[in-house]
Amino acid sequence: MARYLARRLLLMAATMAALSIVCFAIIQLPPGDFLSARLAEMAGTGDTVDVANVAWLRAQYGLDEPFIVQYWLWISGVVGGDLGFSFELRMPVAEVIGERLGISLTVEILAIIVLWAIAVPVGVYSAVRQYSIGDMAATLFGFIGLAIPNFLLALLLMYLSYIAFGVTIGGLFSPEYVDARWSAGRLLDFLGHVWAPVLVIATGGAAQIIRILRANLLDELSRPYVDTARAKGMAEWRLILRYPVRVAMNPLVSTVGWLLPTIISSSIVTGIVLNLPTLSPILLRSLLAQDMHLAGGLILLIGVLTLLGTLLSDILLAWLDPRIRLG
Amino acid sequence: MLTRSGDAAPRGPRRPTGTESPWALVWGRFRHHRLALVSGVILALLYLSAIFAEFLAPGDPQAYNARYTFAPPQSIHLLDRDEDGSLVFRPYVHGYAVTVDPEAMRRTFAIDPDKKHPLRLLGRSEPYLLMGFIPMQRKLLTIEGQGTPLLLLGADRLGRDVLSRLIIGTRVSLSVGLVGVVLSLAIGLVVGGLSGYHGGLLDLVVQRVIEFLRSVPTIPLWMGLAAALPRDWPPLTIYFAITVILSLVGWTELARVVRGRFLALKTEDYVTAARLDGASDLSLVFRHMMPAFSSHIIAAASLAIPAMILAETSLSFLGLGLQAPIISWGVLLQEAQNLRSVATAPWLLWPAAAMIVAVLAMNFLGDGLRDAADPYAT
Amino acid sequence: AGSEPFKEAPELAALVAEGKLPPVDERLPTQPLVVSPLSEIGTYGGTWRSALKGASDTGWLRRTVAYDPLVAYSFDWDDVVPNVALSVDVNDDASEFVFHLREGHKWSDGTPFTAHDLEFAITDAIQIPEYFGASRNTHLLGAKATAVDDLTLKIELPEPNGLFLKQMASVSGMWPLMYQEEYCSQFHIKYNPDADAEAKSAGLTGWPEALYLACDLDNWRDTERPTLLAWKLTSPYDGLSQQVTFERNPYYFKVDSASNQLPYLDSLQMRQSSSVDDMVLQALNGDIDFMDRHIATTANKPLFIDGQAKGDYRLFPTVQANMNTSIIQLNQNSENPALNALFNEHDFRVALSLAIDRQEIIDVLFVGQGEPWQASPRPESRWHNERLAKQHTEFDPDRANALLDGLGLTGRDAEGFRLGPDGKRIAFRLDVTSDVQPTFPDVAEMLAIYWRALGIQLDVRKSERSFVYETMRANRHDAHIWQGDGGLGDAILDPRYYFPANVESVYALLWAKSLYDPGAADALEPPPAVRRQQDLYRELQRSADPVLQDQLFAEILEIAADEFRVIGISLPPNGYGIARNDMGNVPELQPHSWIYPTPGPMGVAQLFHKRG
Amino acid sequence: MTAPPGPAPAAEVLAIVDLETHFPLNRGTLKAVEGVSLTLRAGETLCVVGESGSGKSVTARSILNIVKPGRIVGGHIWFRPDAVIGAGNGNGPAIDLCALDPDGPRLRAIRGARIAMIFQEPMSALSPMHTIGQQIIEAVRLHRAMDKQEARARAIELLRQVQFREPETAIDRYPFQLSGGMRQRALIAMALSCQPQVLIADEPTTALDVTTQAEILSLIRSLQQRYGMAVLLVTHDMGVVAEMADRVAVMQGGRVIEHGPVDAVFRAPREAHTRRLIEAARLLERRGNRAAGTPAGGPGQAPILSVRGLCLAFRGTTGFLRRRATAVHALRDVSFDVAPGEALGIVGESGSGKTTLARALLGIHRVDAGQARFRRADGSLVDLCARQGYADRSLYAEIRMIFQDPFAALNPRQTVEQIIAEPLRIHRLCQRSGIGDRVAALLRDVDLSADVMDRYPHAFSGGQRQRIGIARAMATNPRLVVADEPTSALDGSLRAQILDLLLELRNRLGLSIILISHDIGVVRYFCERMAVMRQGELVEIGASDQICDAPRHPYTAELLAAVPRAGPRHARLRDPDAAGPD
Ligand SMILES: Nc1ncnc2c1ncn2[C@@H]1O[C@H](COP(=O)(O)OP(=O)(O)OP(=O)(O)O)[C@@H](O)[C@H]1O
Ligand SMILES: Nc1ncnc2c1ncn2[C@@H]1O[C@H](COP(=O)(O)OP(=O)(O)OP(=O)(O)O)[C@@H](O)[C@H]1O
Ligand SMILES: [Mg+2]
Ligand SMILES: [Mg+2]
Repeated sequence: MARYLARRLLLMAATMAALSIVCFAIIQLPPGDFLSARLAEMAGTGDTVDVANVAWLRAQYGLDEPFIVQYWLWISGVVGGDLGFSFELRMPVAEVIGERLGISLTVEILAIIVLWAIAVPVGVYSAVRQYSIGDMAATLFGFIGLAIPNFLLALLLMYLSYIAFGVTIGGLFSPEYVDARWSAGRLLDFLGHVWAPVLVIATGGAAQIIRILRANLLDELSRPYVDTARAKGMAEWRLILRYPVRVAMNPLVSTVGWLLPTIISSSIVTGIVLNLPTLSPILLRSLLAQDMHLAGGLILLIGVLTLLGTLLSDILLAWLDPRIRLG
Repeated sequence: MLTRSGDAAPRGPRRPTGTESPWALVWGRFRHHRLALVSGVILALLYLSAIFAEFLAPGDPQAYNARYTFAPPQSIHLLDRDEDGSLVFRPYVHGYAVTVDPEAMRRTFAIDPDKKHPLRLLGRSEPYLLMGFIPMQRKLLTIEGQGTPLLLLGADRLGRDVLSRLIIGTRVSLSVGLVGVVLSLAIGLVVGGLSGYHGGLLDLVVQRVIEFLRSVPTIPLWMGLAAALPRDWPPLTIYFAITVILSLVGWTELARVVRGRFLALKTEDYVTAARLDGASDLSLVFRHMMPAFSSHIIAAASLAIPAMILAETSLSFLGLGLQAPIISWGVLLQEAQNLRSVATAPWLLWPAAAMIVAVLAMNFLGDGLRDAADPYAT
Repeated sequence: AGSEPFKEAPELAALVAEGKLPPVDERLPTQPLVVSPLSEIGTYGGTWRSALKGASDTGWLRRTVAYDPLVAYSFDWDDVVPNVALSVDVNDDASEFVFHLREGHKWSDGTPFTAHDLEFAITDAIQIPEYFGASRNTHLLGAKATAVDDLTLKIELPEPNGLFLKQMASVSGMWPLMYQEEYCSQFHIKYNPDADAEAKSAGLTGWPEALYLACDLDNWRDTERPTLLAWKLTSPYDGLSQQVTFERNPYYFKVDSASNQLPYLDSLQMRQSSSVDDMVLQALNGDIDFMDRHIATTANKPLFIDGQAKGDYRLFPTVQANMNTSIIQLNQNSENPALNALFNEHDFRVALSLAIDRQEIIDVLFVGQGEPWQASPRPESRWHNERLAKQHTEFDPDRANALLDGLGLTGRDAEGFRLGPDGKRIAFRLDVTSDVQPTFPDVAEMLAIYWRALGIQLDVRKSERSFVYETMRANRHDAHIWQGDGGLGDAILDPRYYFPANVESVYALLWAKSLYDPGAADALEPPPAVRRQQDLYRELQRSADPVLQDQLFAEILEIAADEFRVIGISLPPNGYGIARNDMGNVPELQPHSWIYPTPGPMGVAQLFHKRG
Repeated sequence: MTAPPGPAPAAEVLAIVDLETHFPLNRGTLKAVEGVSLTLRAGETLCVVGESGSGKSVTARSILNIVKPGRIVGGHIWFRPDAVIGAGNGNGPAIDLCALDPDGPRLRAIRGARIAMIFQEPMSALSPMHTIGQQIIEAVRLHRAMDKQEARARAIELLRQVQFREPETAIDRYPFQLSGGMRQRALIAMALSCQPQVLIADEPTTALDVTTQAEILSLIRSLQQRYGMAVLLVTHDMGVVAEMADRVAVMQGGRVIEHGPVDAVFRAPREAHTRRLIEAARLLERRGNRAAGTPAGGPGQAPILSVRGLCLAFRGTTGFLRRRATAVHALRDVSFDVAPGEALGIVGESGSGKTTLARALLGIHRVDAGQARFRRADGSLVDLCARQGYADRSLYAEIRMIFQDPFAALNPRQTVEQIIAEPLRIHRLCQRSGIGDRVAALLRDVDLSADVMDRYPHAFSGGQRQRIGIARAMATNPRLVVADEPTSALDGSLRAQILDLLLELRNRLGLSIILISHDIGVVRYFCERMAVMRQGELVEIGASDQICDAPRHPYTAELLAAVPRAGPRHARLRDPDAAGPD
C-alpha cells in the first residue's frame, strides 16, 4: 500500500507538471492578455482609455515576456509555494483561493452528500422494484432534473421562492449575516439559502447515479450468490445492500473521485445565477479576464483534486472489489 | 468429422425447428416491452418531425412579427357552432386583441372571442423548400385569415412562433450532438475495455492519460479550443468541431468505468473460457465482456445524449455553442433563460419539455433493449 | 442658511455629547455647500441598499457615493457648478485653472483638507505612469498642480483645454480627491524610502501598486483611508466579499437648506452579486432602495411594473443620454481592400441605411418606443442637428438597390448576392456581444435580413465581449455594433461617432489615431473632410469660450452629416430606475449617461427614508 | 397460517406434497417439478438420486422457495419445527413453506436457522467480493446472538471441521483464492453454522476428494446423531448413497419414480431407470481400466506433452490496509509426460493444485519456473508456459480445457448455441450455414436435445451445464483435452456415456486427455496412468492399476481407503484387493 501510494504520488507529480504547462498554454490561447481584456471591459462601461501606459503596465506584469519565461516565473513560484498574484483582484492567489475554498467545498460536498444520499437509495429501489410506480417516478424526476439546464432550474427556484414565499434565495447569506461570525442564527440562515444550489447540483446529477446504479444492479440481482444469501435467511433489503449493490457500485466508485472537481468546474453557471461565493464563478472570471495566475492556480487546484480523486477512486475500487488489485 | 456439409440454408446457421437465433430471441423479448415500443414510436416521430420539419412547422421559424412579441399560446377549439346553433367539427383558434402598454414597454394580449380563424389541414402556404430542396406549397396545419399568425405555443420576444422553432430545432438537437455521444462512447469502450482487460503497463498509461485529460477543467478547455478554431467557419461547423473535440475528452469517464468493471470481469471463468476458444482480444472485450456490461453502456448512452444536447446551452453561455440564427433546443432554452421569460412567458420553456420527452423516450427504449438483452429478464 | 445653527444626525449628536466627536460647527467648513433638496427636507436614519455586479463594478460606486468632484455637473447637465471647490477661476485660453477650497473642510478623520492634498494627488499619484489610474485621467496628463496656499490650487495645462472643467466634473473627475497626502504618502517612495520594499514583501509589484490599491478611485478595499465623501467605507470591496458597506462621514461638507448636515442616510449596503437576475429579484422583493444600474433594462420593465405593489417600490423615469439604440460602424480603415473600398463609398453606406426598416425594429424590439435616428445628438441637446439625425432614415429598398446598382455592383451570384468589384460576393462579418445591450444580436439579425434583400450578406456572430474588443483593437473587424454614446452633454466630450476622434471610433481607427496618437506607426492621414473635423475639434479644445465651442461643434456635425460615416437605428426610449416608495428626493427625469454619472450629480447625500 | 390439519405425521420434519415448480421459457413453460411428494424425518437421511436434469435441484430449492425465475405453482411443503427423532412426540403446528411470503420474515427465520441449504454450484454461490469468513460470520450472526469475535471463532471452528488446513488464515481469503473443493467446504460450513434441523445438500461433495468427502460425510452423520438433524442429500454418487442414506428417492423427468428404504431400493429396484443408475455406478468400478482400450498412438512415441519442473506460487496479500504477504505454493516442481492418445488421470486432495496445474498448462496462470512442451500437429514444439506460448491462437483449437465450475465458465449472456459455436466460428471449423447442425450434433453427443440451443446457461441443471462445457471443449476436435472434474455433476449412466464418448474420440483421433478427478473409480476406468497430487507435489505417478492395487505412497493408500462403494451399508474398501467386482 505504502509503495503503491508512493508510486502514484510520484506519477501524480509528473502529471501535474504536464498539466501546468498545458493549462498555462490554454489560458493563453484566447487572443490578448489580461490588460487587453481589462481594457475591453473598461470600454464596456463607457470609459475611454489612454493606451499610452499600457505597454508599461504590460512589462510590469511580465505580460510582454515570451511564454516560456512567463511560465517559468509562474511555475517556479508555484513550486516554491507561491501561487502568484491575481492581476484582477490584486491579491495573492493563495489568499483568493483560501477565502473561497472553505465555503466552496462546504456547498459542493454538501451537494455531493445530498446527491448520493438521495440517488443511491433511489437507484437501488428502482432496480429492485423494476417498473414499479416508484421506479417510474424516480426515472421521470431524474430525467427532468437532467434535462432542465442547471441555470434554468436555479432561475426557476429563485423566482418561485420569490413568488411563493417572498424571499430571495440568491447568495448564501442574508445581508445581516454576510459578515457575521458563525452562530446558530447564521447557520439557519445558511441552510435557508444553501438548499437551492444543493438542490440544483443534486438534481442535475441524480439521474446519472440512479440510472447507472439501476442498470448495474439489475444485472447482479440474478446472480447465484444472491440466492445463497437468501438461503441464509437474510432480509431481502439487507442482502441486496450487502451483496449485489456492492458490485453494482463499481462504476460509481470508479468515478466518484471526480465528483468534487467536476462540480467545481461545472457549476460555474449555477454559481453565477445563484450568486454563490464559491470558486466556480471566480474561475470563469479569471479566465475571461485572462487573470493568468489566478486561473492557473484554480486549474491546478482542480487538477490536484482530480488526481487525488482518481487515487481515491482507485483505492475505493480495490477495497470494494478484491478481484481488482492495486497495481 | 461430425460436421455435415452441403445444403446450406439461405441465411445464417441452420437450427433445429423450434429454436430461435439469439437475435430473434432479443427481438422477441423487446417486442413485448410495451414502454420501449411506445418510446421507440415517439422517437421515430421525433426524427420524422426533424426530417419533415418545414412541413410540420405552421410558420416560418425566423419570421419576426412586431405585433405579437411575447404573445401567449392560442388554444385550438375543435367544435364550432353553425349558424343554426348546432355543433360541428371545425377546428379554429381565436385571434388576439392586442394593446400596447407604452409605460411597461409591452404588449398585452387578450383572446378576441369574435375573431375565429378556422384551421386547415394541408392548406396552402408560402412556398418553401422541404429539407432544403423539395419545393412545397402546403403545410400540415394552416390558419385562415390573413395577418393572424398561428401561435399554438405562443411567441417569443421577437414575435416568432415557438412551435415552429421547436420543430425546426429538433433537427440540430437530435443530430449534431449525437455524433459526439457516439464518438465518446466508441472511444470510451475501446480504450477502457482494452485498458481494463490488459491491465499492466497499458492500463497504467491509459489511466494517466485519462487522469490528465480529466484534470483540465472543461471551461478553459472550451475557451482555448474556441479560440484555436478558425473564426470564419460557419457556426454549425464550429459547434460540430467542438462537440467532436469535447467527445475526445468525454470518453474518459466511460473508459474509466469500463476499465473498473473489466478489471473484475476479466477474472471470470467464462472470459477465460472464451480466450481458450481462441477469441482475439477485441472479440473478448466486445463479444464477451462488453455484453455483461451492456446495461451500463445503454444507461450511460441514454444519459450522455441529453447531456450533450444541453452542453450547447452552457457553451453558448460562453459564446461558444450554437448561436442564433441556427435553431436548436439548446439555443431556444438559452434564449429563455432570463427572469423575464420565466416570469411572464413560461411558454418559452417548451423546449425543455420536448427535451424531457425525447430523453425519457431514449431512456425507456434503452430499458427495453437492456431487458431484451438480459437473459434473466422475464 | 448660514445664520441658522447646524443640525446633525442623532447618532452623531450622541457622540458629540459623549465627547467622542467635535461639535458639528467645528466639523463643517465655514462655508458648507448648501444643497436645496430635489423635493423636500429629509429626516435622518436608515440604510440605502443596492447591489454591485461582480468583482469590479466600481462604476456604481463612482456614480453614487464617490461622485463628489471639485466641480460637478448641474442636475440637467447644462452647467458645471462648484462642489468640493468653493469656486474656480479660468484664464482666457483655458490653460490655467485656479480652484478655491472651503476653509475648515476636513477629511473624515478630522484632519484639514488642503490644496496640498490635491497637489500630492495630481503630481505624485495620478501623473505617475505606473498604474491604471493615470490611463483614465487623460485630461490631467502633463498638468502642473501647485498648492498656492492651503486653500488655493492652481492647475496649469500643457495645452489649452476648453473642455477641462467639463472633464473635471465628469465621472473621472474625482480622482484628485481620493488622496489624503498624509495617509497616502506612506505608500509613496518619495515620502517613504521603504515603500517599495514594503509593497514587495506584501506580494505587490512595487510601491505604485500599493499606492493604487490603498488610495485610488477604483479601489475600495482600504477601510483606513480618510475620505471627503458622504459615507466612508466600512467593509471593503475586494471582489470576494459578499457585501460592501459604508457609514456616515461626520465631517461631510454639505448641508441642506434647513442647515441639516448631510447625508441623511446612516449607511449604505451594497450586495455583491454575480447575477443580474438575482439583483432583479432583490429589487422585486423590495430589498433594493434605489438603483437603476444593471437591472433597469427594457426587457425587465414589465416585471418591475407588475411587482410594484408587492415590492413596495416605484419606477422613476430617466432621460437616456445615448442618442441611439445601436450604431453600426463599417470599418473604413479595413485591411481587406475590397471591403475597404466599398465601405468608403458614401452611397454604399447610404444604401445600407435606406434598406433598414427602422420602424419595424422599433416595434419589435422597443415596443414602438423611439423614432428612427442616425448618429446625431438628441433632440433635447443643444447641438441637435435635424439633417444629421433624420437623413437616410426612411425605409426605401428600391432607392437602396438603385444606389448599389449605381455603384456598378450589378453582378449577382447563384444565391442572388451581389458581387463586389473583385468578383466575390459582398459579404462581411459582424461580431456582436450581448453583454452590453441584449438587443444588439437581435438588431444584427434583423439587419442581416434587410441587407440580404439588398443582395449583401451580413454574417452575424455572437461573441464574447473581450473577443469583440480584441479584434477591434487590432483593427481586424469588418463592422461593429455599439450603443450611441454622446447624445447630450457628452456629445462634445466624446464625439466618437461624429468624426474619428478616439479609440472608440472603430469605423476609422487609423484616422482617429492621427488625432489622439499622431506618433503611432499605423496612424493614417484622414481624408480632407475628416481632417477638417479634427482640426475644428482641436480648435474647440483650445477655447474657453462656450459659445465659440458650440459654433465649432455645430460645424463638425454639419460635416458629419455630409460624410455619413456611421449608421444609426433609433432614438432610445427613456430609461427608468427603481426606488422604494419610502425613499425621499428621488430624481425624476435625470439624464442617464456614463460621463454624467447618474445619479451622482443630484447629490445622493440628500436621499432619505421617509418616516412612518 | 396456524395449525392446519397437518398432513405430516409428527416425526416428519418435512413433508413435500404434490410439489409443482415451473419455469417460464421463451415459448411456454418448463415443468421442472411435477407433483413430487417426499417426506423427511428427523435424524434421517433421504438421498435423492436421478439423472441429470430430472428436477432434483429444483425440488431442493423449492423447499426454501428460492426458485426465481421459476414459481411454485402447486403443492405444499409442510415443515414441523418441533419434530424430533422418534415418532409421536412432536405435535406442534406444521407450517406450509409454500404459503409463506418468499421475502417475508417468517420464511427468513426458517432459512439458514432451521433449514439450511448447500447449493449445487459451489463456485458461483459465494459472493466474489467478500471473504469466506465474512460470509460465514454473517450467517452465524443472523440467527445467533453473538458478537463478532465469537462468531469469528465459531467460523474458524466450522472451517476446521470441514477440513480446512489452516482455518485461521483461510477465513480471510476470497473465494477466487480458493480451490473448488475449498469453496464447496466453505459453503458446507456456512450451512452447518446454525445447527439446522434440516440440511438440504445439493451434491455437496462433487468437488471433494474421497478422503475429504469421507470426513465431511462423517461430520454430517455425527451432527445427525447429536442433534437429530434431518438431511436431504441430492447426489448421484451411489457410493455416497450407500454410505449415507436411510431412504432413497429416485427422480426422473420431474417426478419421483421410486421412493423407499435404501436397502430395498438397492436390492430390488422396481424401476428400470433405478436399476440403470445403480448398474452404471457399479460398472465403473467393476471394469477398472480394462475399458480403456488401446490408444491410437501406441507406446514409445514421443510425448505430446512434456512437463518439467513446474513451480507456481500464489503470492498475494490479505487484509486491505494492513496487508500481510502470503504465498501459497500451489505447484512444486511438477514433471510428467503425456503420450499421444494417452489418458493421464490426476487425483489428489482438495486444494492440492490440480486445477492450478490445468490452468498453468493452458497459460491462464503464469508459472514461476518450469516448462510444458507441447508437440503440435505439425510436429513443432511450443512451450505452453512461456510468455508467448499462445501467440498463435490456432493452438487453442488443439488444446482444450473443461472447467471445474461449469456455470462460471459459460457466458451468461450467450445462448448455448453461441457458446458452442464460438470455437467453431473462431477457428473457421465449419461453414456458417453448417454451424447450427454441428452444434446440434455436439449437443446430442452429450445427451442434450438440440432444442435447448436457444436457452441461456442459467436455465440448465448443473449436470446439463457440465455437458455443455464438454461439448464446447470437443467442438474443435482437439488433440489434448485438460478436463477438470468433467463429470462430477453427472449421474452414473451419463458419466459412463460421456467417458465412452471421450474414449471413442481418443481411439479414433488419438486424443490425449489429462483427466482431473477425485473419483478414483473414474480415473481407473478411464486412464492408463494416473498421478497423485498432494500439496502441490506429484507424489506418485504410474499405471492406474498398479497405483490402485499397490500404492507406494502412504497418501495414495489413504485416498484409496476412503473410496465409498455403491452398495448399502458396506464397509469402506480398506483392502485394495477388494476393489474388484462384488
Ligand atoms: N432457470 C431455469 N429456467 C428454465 N429451466 C430451468 C431453470 N433451472 C432449471 N431448469 C430446468 O429444470 C430442469 C430440472 O433442473 P434441475 O436443476 O432440478 O436438475 P437436476 O436434477 O438438479 O440435474 P443435475 O443433476 O444435472 O443437477 C432441467 O431440465 C433444467 O433445464
Ligand atoms: N487465484 C488464487 N490466489 C491465491 N491462491 C489460490 C488461487 N487459486 C488457487 N489458489 C490456492 O492454490 C491452491 C491449489 O488450488 P487448486 O484450485 O489448484 O486446487 P485443486 O487441486 O484444484 O482443488 P479442488 O479439488 O478442491 O478443486 C489452493 O490452496 C488454493 O487456495
Ligand atoms: Mg442439480
Ligand atoms: Mg480444482
